[in-house]
Amino acid sequence: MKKIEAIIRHFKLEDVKSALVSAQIEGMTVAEVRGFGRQKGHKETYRGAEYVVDFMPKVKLEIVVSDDVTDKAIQVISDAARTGNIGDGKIFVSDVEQVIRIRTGETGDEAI
Amino acid sequence: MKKIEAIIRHFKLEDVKSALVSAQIEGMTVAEVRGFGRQKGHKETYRGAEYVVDFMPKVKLEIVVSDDVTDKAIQVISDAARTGNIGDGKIFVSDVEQVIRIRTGETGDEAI
Amino acid sequence: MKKIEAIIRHFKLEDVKSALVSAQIEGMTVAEVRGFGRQKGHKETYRGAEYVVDFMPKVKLEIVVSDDVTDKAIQVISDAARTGNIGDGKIFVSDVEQVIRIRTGETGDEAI
Amino acid sequence: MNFPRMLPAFDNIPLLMKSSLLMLLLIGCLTYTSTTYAFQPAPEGTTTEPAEEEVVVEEAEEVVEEEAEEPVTLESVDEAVGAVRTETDLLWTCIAAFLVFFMQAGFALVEAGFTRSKNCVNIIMKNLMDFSIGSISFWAVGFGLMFGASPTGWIGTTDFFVDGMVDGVLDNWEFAFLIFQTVFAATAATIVSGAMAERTKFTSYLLYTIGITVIVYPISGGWAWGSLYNGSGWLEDKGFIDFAGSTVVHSCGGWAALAGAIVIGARKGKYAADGTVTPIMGHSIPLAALGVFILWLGWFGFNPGSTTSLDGGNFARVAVTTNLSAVGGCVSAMVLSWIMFGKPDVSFALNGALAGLVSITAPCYDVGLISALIIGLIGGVVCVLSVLFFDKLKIDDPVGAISVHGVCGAWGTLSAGLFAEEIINGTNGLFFGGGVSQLITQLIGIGAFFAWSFGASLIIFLVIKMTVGLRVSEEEELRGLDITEHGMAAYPYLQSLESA
Amino acid sequence: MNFPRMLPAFDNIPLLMKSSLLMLLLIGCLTYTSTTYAFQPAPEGTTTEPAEEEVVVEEAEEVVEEEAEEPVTLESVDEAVGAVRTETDLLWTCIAAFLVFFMQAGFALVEAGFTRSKNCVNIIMKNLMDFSIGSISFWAVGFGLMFGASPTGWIGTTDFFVDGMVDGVLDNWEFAFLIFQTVFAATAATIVSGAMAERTKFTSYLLYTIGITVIVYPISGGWAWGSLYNGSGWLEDKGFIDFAGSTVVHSCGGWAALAGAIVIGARKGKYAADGTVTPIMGHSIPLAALGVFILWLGWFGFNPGSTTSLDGGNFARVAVTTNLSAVGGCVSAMVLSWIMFGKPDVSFALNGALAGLVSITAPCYDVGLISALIIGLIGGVVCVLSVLFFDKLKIDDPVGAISVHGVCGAWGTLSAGLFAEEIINGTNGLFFGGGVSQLITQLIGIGAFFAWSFGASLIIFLVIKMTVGLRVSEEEELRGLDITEHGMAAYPYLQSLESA
Amino acid sequence: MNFPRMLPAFDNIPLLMKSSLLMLLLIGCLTYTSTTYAFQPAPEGTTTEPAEEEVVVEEAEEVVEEEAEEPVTLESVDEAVGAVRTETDLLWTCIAAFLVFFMQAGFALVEAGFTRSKNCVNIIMKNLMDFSIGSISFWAVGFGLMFGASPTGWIGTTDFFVDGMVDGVLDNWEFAFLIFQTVFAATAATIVSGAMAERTKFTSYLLYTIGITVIVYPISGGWAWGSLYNGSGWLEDKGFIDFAGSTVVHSCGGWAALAGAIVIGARKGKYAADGTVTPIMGHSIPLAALGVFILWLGWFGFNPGSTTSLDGGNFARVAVTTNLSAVGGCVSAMVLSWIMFGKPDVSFALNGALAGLVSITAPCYDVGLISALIIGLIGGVVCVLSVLFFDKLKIDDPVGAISVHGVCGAWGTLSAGLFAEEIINGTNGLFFGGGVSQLITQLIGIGAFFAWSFGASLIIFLVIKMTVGLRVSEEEELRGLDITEHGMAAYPYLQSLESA
Ligand SMILES: Nc1ncnc2c1ncn2[C@@H]1O[C@H](COP(=O)(O)OP(=O)(O)O)[C@@H](O)[C@H]1O
Ligand SMILES: Nc1ncnc2c1ncn2[C@@H]1O[C@H](COP(=O)(O)OP(=O)(O)O)[C@@H](O)[C@H]1O
Ligand SMILES: Nc1ncnc2c1ncn2[C@@H]1O[C@H](COP(=O)(O)OP(=O)(O)O)[C@@H](O)[C@H]1O
Repeated sequence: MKKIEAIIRHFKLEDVKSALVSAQIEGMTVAEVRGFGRQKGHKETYRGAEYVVDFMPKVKLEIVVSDDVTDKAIQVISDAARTGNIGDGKIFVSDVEQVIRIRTGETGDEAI
Repeated sequence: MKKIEAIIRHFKLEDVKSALVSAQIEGMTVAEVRGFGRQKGHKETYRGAEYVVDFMPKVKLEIVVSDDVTDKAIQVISDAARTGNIGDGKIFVSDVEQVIRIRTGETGDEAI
Repeated sequence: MKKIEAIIRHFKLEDVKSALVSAQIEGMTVAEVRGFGRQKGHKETYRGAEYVVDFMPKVKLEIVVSDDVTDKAIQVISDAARTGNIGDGKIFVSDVEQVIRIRTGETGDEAI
Repeated sequence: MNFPRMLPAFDNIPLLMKSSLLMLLLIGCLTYTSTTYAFQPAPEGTTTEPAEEEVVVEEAEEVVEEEAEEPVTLESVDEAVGAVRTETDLLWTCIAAFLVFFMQAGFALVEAGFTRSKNCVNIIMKNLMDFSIGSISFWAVGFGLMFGASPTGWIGTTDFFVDGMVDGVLDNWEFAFLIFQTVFAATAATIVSGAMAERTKFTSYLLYTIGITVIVYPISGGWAWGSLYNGSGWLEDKGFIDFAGSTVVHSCGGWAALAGAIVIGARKGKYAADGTVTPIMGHSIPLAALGVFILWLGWFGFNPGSTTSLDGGNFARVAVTTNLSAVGGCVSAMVLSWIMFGKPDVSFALNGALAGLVSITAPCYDVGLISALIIGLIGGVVCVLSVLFFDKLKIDDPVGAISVHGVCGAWGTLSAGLFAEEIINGTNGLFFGGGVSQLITQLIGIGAFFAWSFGASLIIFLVIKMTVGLRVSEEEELRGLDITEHGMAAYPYLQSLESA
Repeated sequence: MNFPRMLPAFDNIPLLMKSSLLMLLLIGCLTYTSTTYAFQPAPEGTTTEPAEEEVVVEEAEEVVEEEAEEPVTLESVDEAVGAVRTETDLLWTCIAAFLVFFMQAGFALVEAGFTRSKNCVNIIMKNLMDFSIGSISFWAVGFGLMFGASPTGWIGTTDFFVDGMVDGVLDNWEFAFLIFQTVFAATAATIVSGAMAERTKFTSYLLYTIGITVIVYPISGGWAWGSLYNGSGWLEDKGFIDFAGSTVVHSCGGWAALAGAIVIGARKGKYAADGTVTPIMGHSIPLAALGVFILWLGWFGFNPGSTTSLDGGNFARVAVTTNLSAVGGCVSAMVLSWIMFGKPDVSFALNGALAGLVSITAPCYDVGLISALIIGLIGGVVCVLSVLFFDKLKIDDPVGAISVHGVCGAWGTLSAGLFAEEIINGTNGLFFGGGVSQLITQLIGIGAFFAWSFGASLIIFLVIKMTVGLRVSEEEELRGLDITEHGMAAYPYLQSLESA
Repeated sequence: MNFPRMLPAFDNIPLLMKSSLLMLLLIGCLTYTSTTYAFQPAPEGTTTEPAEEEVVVEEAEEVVEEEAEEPVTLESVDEAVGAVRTETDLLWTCIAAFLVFFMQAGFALVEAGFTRSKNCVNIIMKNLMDFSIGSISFWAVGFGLMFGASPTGWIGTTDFFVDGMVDGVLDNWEFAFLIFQTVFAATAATIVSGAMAERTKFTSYLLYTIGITVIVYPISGGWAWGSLYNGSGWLEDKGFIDFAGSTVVHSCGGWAALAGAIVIGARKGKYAADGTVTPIMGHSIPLAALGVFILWLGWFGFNPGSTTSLDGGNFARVAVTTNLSAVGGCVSAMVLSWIMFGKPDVSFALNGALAGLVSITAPCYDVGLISALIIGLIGGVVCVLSVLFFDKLKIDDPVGAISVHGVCGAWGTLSAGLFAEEIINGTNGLFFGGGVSQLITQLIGIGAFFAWSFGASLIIFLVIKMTVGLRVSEEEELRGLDITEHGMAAYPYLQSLESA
């Protein structure tokens, strides 16, 4: 099983969620994060002093999927989250050794 | 070493924490997240328009443990977090290559 | 590629960020978390009843880097985040199989 | 428009709720259509004359011009002075009423700030609705029970649905008195919501609101204040001192809150089996603090305004005693929490200010400034100890309403029997050589109000509990009343790490 | 000091904005230097005499002493009574104005609470600035158009830049009237900001603010209220009843808001192509609720204060009718939302209270208490249905301003023609045997105001749209106006999961 | 009850704090027991007569009836008019005092909103406590120093612990004057807390509060306003104009704030070694904005209320000048920030409104409307430039208190010497042909207050610094004062990403 972590823009969350659901991927966990990257923050002034808003608000999706749907999921997320402008975000894929559904105790692919 | 990520219900946090501490697992990091899964959100109306609260508030625990206590930790969390109703959450286990304690520079199992 | 997760103190975030940028590591994602560990929380009273603030506010940095800069990154973070007191935090390193830049579709080291 | 969910949704509302609300609307409509002058031309002779007498021309300049035409006589000038006096009396009464109205916002904020965000919409709805429903039901029924003619001194029997007509002529005094008494009644009602916060069914709370504004508050209120209008009261005949309502309003609400808190039980997680208290913190101290400042401002209408006339300027004295007691309570509660727990506690400092205000509400007109300060200092101490005491008894009062309003209300009423000075308002308390007679009267009043308000409320709450139910389900309590009762979060975009 | 960014930054501000602001400053300066007495010694004879007549000695005690020296005559006493009456009239007018001023805080909170946090700074800036710019422009121009001598009854032509001098002598009545009318004008202006929230360019909003306080509000206002000062109005000559401004103020602002909401279009994401409405929730119900309580308090200045004199104490009656209608609206909107959607909706309960308040604003002086309650109950229902109606039309009004102020303002004005009672203020409405004549007058007034306010605003908004542009870019709307227009977040340290 | 931690905890509180608080309580108790009438029956003859004279019957109607019985004479009517006048004077004074009291909530919100959430409880506690302790200490000592008989014109020597008795009879004027002056003193005290926010020890702040309300404010206050009561002042004898306290209250507080900010030093992280300023943003703009609206409302008590009598209705004029200056400051600060930094800055707009209000506080009674607008416009500009100036000097003032109250207070006081008009209140400023004499007097006053308030405060702060210490430890500053000083977070359930 794989864990897909996707850092995306706030306002793309609904689109990505719908796209995933359409692709029968119906479990995910979302957190609010702040991202620092090529999308340089903008300069603002507060009471005459400049400051840089360099941590941009982003949304992080975590989705654990079975190995065979990993590529589809990546594709779906990429497509739905893309605007083409700097700051669209990243997808990280890593290995997951075990998954347990707390309610039933099921493990592995069944638990996803 | 293993990283255990557990998505649980808010009000189970205290129980899970106590259970872990009783099992001598005394390090963990907690974040607030929103989860999407089988536990379908409920429909509400706001000013006459319906909306679905489909992202349910959840708590995510991250616990890094040495390989030998992994199973015990999973068991403890499962037991403490279970209510038996849809939405109890998931546990994900993955491999961690290295752990460093910033304060002392210790690494590996010692740093946990 | 490796994922470096660093749990650090709030007020060290700016220092760590600057140190990473100086070391040419310019991508990272930050989340607010609460940590439980050796740094025992302090007891407070509210309306005469005692309570323990045992989850301390911390910041979690996630940085995905190519294998060759991993050690440098760990070093930089450790140095910048250290105060020497209990509660300085931890660094976890794990493997990342794939990275995708959503905007361009680039993958692997290029996408970081 | 097409509302497919309308009828099934209606079925979901508990029956009692529906019927009581419909009844309320019905009463209004029936009374309305039964008034003789509806849909008929007004009888000519009677309406025009009083209208001329009453309707004062809108611009003062015109008045001056017109007056210039008629010859100025001693009688005309005397009448003019009387008119100005009456009108300024009404003005002060109304302004004071507006300030007291604003206390509703203060209560809403204090209660919302001192509870968790998952119940914040519910708190606001309860405060909004107890004022709204209370305003209607007090006007329709409560006012008459409290201030109507009362042959026995125990209950009023006239003046329901007051309309401001006295002998067929508009009497603005009645309007001023009505609005002033309405906001007082609503204050008593709203006290209860804080003590029962985070676990009470919304419909049940609305039912209780009708109970307190129709039955509990007006009946006992008449005992002490009935003679302010057409009524009379057995307690005021004894010389009971409660100038602005430490007992009549605050203790009344506080003891009702006590009954409610007992019947409904503590919030899940507050008390462990071994007696340890797990504090459940409020979600926003700034909101709570703003609420206290607003209440404090409102109290400058509550106490000084209870002169309900210019009254030789005595409102100024009352303003000073009120403020000194408030600051006294604030300081002493803060210092006591510092001594007892090692740090100055903001929630006790805020409660302490309110404790000082409640304490001085009864004696504000009868005591000197040093006495006022002492009454407040003691009030603050009483409040802190009382909060700890009720926690020992495992009576869960999220905002301290029972201690602040009930207990400090009793202390304040008692203090009038201790600190009153003849030189100020004709009566000496124990400390000024007046002996214990006034003190005994005060104790009788305190006891009578406790017995009535606690007892009657207990019965009402038990009846509600046994019929529609008083408390939400455990799951609803865990998820919070905002989503479960109102389908809406207070801060829809924020997450909160509240250990239920 | 060294401000290197000064000049280039200045270039970024749209040209029209710059010129209009400069013009405003210019007008002030020109008028100032053109006043004859600037930089010159005051002509001796004229200034000292009136000063003595007008400047009353500061302390009352001194007055008493001085009076004691002169012999007391019937005339002197009569004069003294007249003076007290005038001064207390002014006092009440001013206090009412202060309460109405505070409504600005209420509007800011309601609008901020009912919208997303990423636009919260912008909402606050708009409310701050419409009051500030409106105060200046209404004083400079609007007041004269509304209350200046108006030979035709359609537009005033004198009294610009009022300075409180009448025949070269200070007349405090003019000051009291000015401050009272200024806060009323600002109320009308600020209504618009809610309906256009979360997508309007800041500069364009400022331009419109000048438009409504200089043109839209004062001109139609003069039709109904001109004769309160030097003017006269064709509508008041017909006997149009709008005591405190359901139509003159609220509908005027509401119809302008309607024009604005239509011209600017809905927020991104509110309406799907298939007509489904995606609710965009506000970010803080407690702020919105506090705003409603503050507005409610302010309304006790708005309606009772519209007597602008002690007026036989009629303000007390108006306070009671105002409150009964407010609670009626609050209850009926809550109950209706419960019946229709299955749960009591807090946003509708809050809107309902305001609906009740707007509804009673016109008839508050002319109707009885039961009528007031019914007017409010209906107002609450009208408000809820109207919100649903405008959502069907895809006219996006984030806070319900069009329904609350526009539609309920019209309902309230109409209700005066139904419920007015001769016994109260000399006129009978349809339900009290007065026939349809008053009703027709009311309908004419409602229609005239709709035509003017909606029409004139539509033109102004279209002109702004075609010149400087009315709406921010899509990206700015997504990121929020706070950062893009003001470079500052409302809560800089918090993250929020707002689906744009 | 069992409080095991009580005694050790008590030991943790710094010694000075404990002793000073105990002393305060002691003073109260001693004075109380030493009053001759305590625990003794009141001497019969003396008490009853004045009581009858003073205690006015509670209901106006009864008064009318009783009067009807006695024959109406010219003298009786004259007396009745005088009574109404006095009572309405007192009423206005008290209502104004209530509005000024509410400014405490405004200050608390502005300061809380403009600072980080980790110090929010502390800010609230400071505001609560400076009002509470200040009310007690000003009444006990400060009032006498300010308004007691002052043979030299430099310091009052009588009227400590005022009790409202004049010649053994209650005099309500004294009460009204006391409450009004108390809230003024508290305003001066509370200004300091904003400038020293986020780094001051709580106990040290309390000590300073006693210092300013007992020493700093009353002594200089007496110079300008002593003759309002029993005192006299050298500065008012020179004809110094400061109608409502630009200098007496605001500059006094502002210069004390300057001394405090200098002695305590900047917050960690605000100024880099190279002079760059790292802005430390406030945590909630809505709270700050609400605070400004509340302050603005309070100012309608502060300025117009400083007539402390009906005064021919001049309060209406003052209300208009006050408002025009406020909107002027708001607009000019907003426009200037727009020009200088490219975007309209909300924090400067809010500061600008306050700057306009502070500026007009001195000249509000003496200038015309156009002048008032100009004074405000300049005040807004002065405020922005002053904030930048103090940042250059690395004097860290989180909320801009020094600029708003200190600097704009001085500007406002100066402006009275420029814009005063004889036609309005008998004096001409420089721009109206009055020459420089008034201007020089104003400069003397500004200088004297700066020297005294800055100097005396500097000494007090240095003494506190050298004894109990003024600043919290670096770790406490990082963690925030809420947890370290009060054991409680303002929003216990939320996390915040505040870079310390
Ligand atoms: N190396 C990295 N490790 C972790 N997160 C990263 C990394 N690089 C980028 N991110 C995240 O991805 C977001 C977008 O990256 P950015 O470089 O701004 O634009 P783009 O995705 O278009 O390259 C960042 O805001 C950050 O949250
Ligand atoms: N595939 C997944 N990847 C990541 N998180 C998941 C996944 N499936 C479920 N979750 C998380 O677990 C929570 C509970 O899952 P849900 O399907 O609602 O109930 P249950 O745990 O009883 O099966 C979800 O709210 C979500 O946060
Ligand atoms: N085993 C663990 N798994 C996950 N997070 C941990 C673990 N141990 C510690 N942490 C995180 O690291 C933080 C610091 O750890 P702590 O034991 O308090 O101090 P130190 O880092 O000095 O050993 C904790 O607050 C927690 O967030």
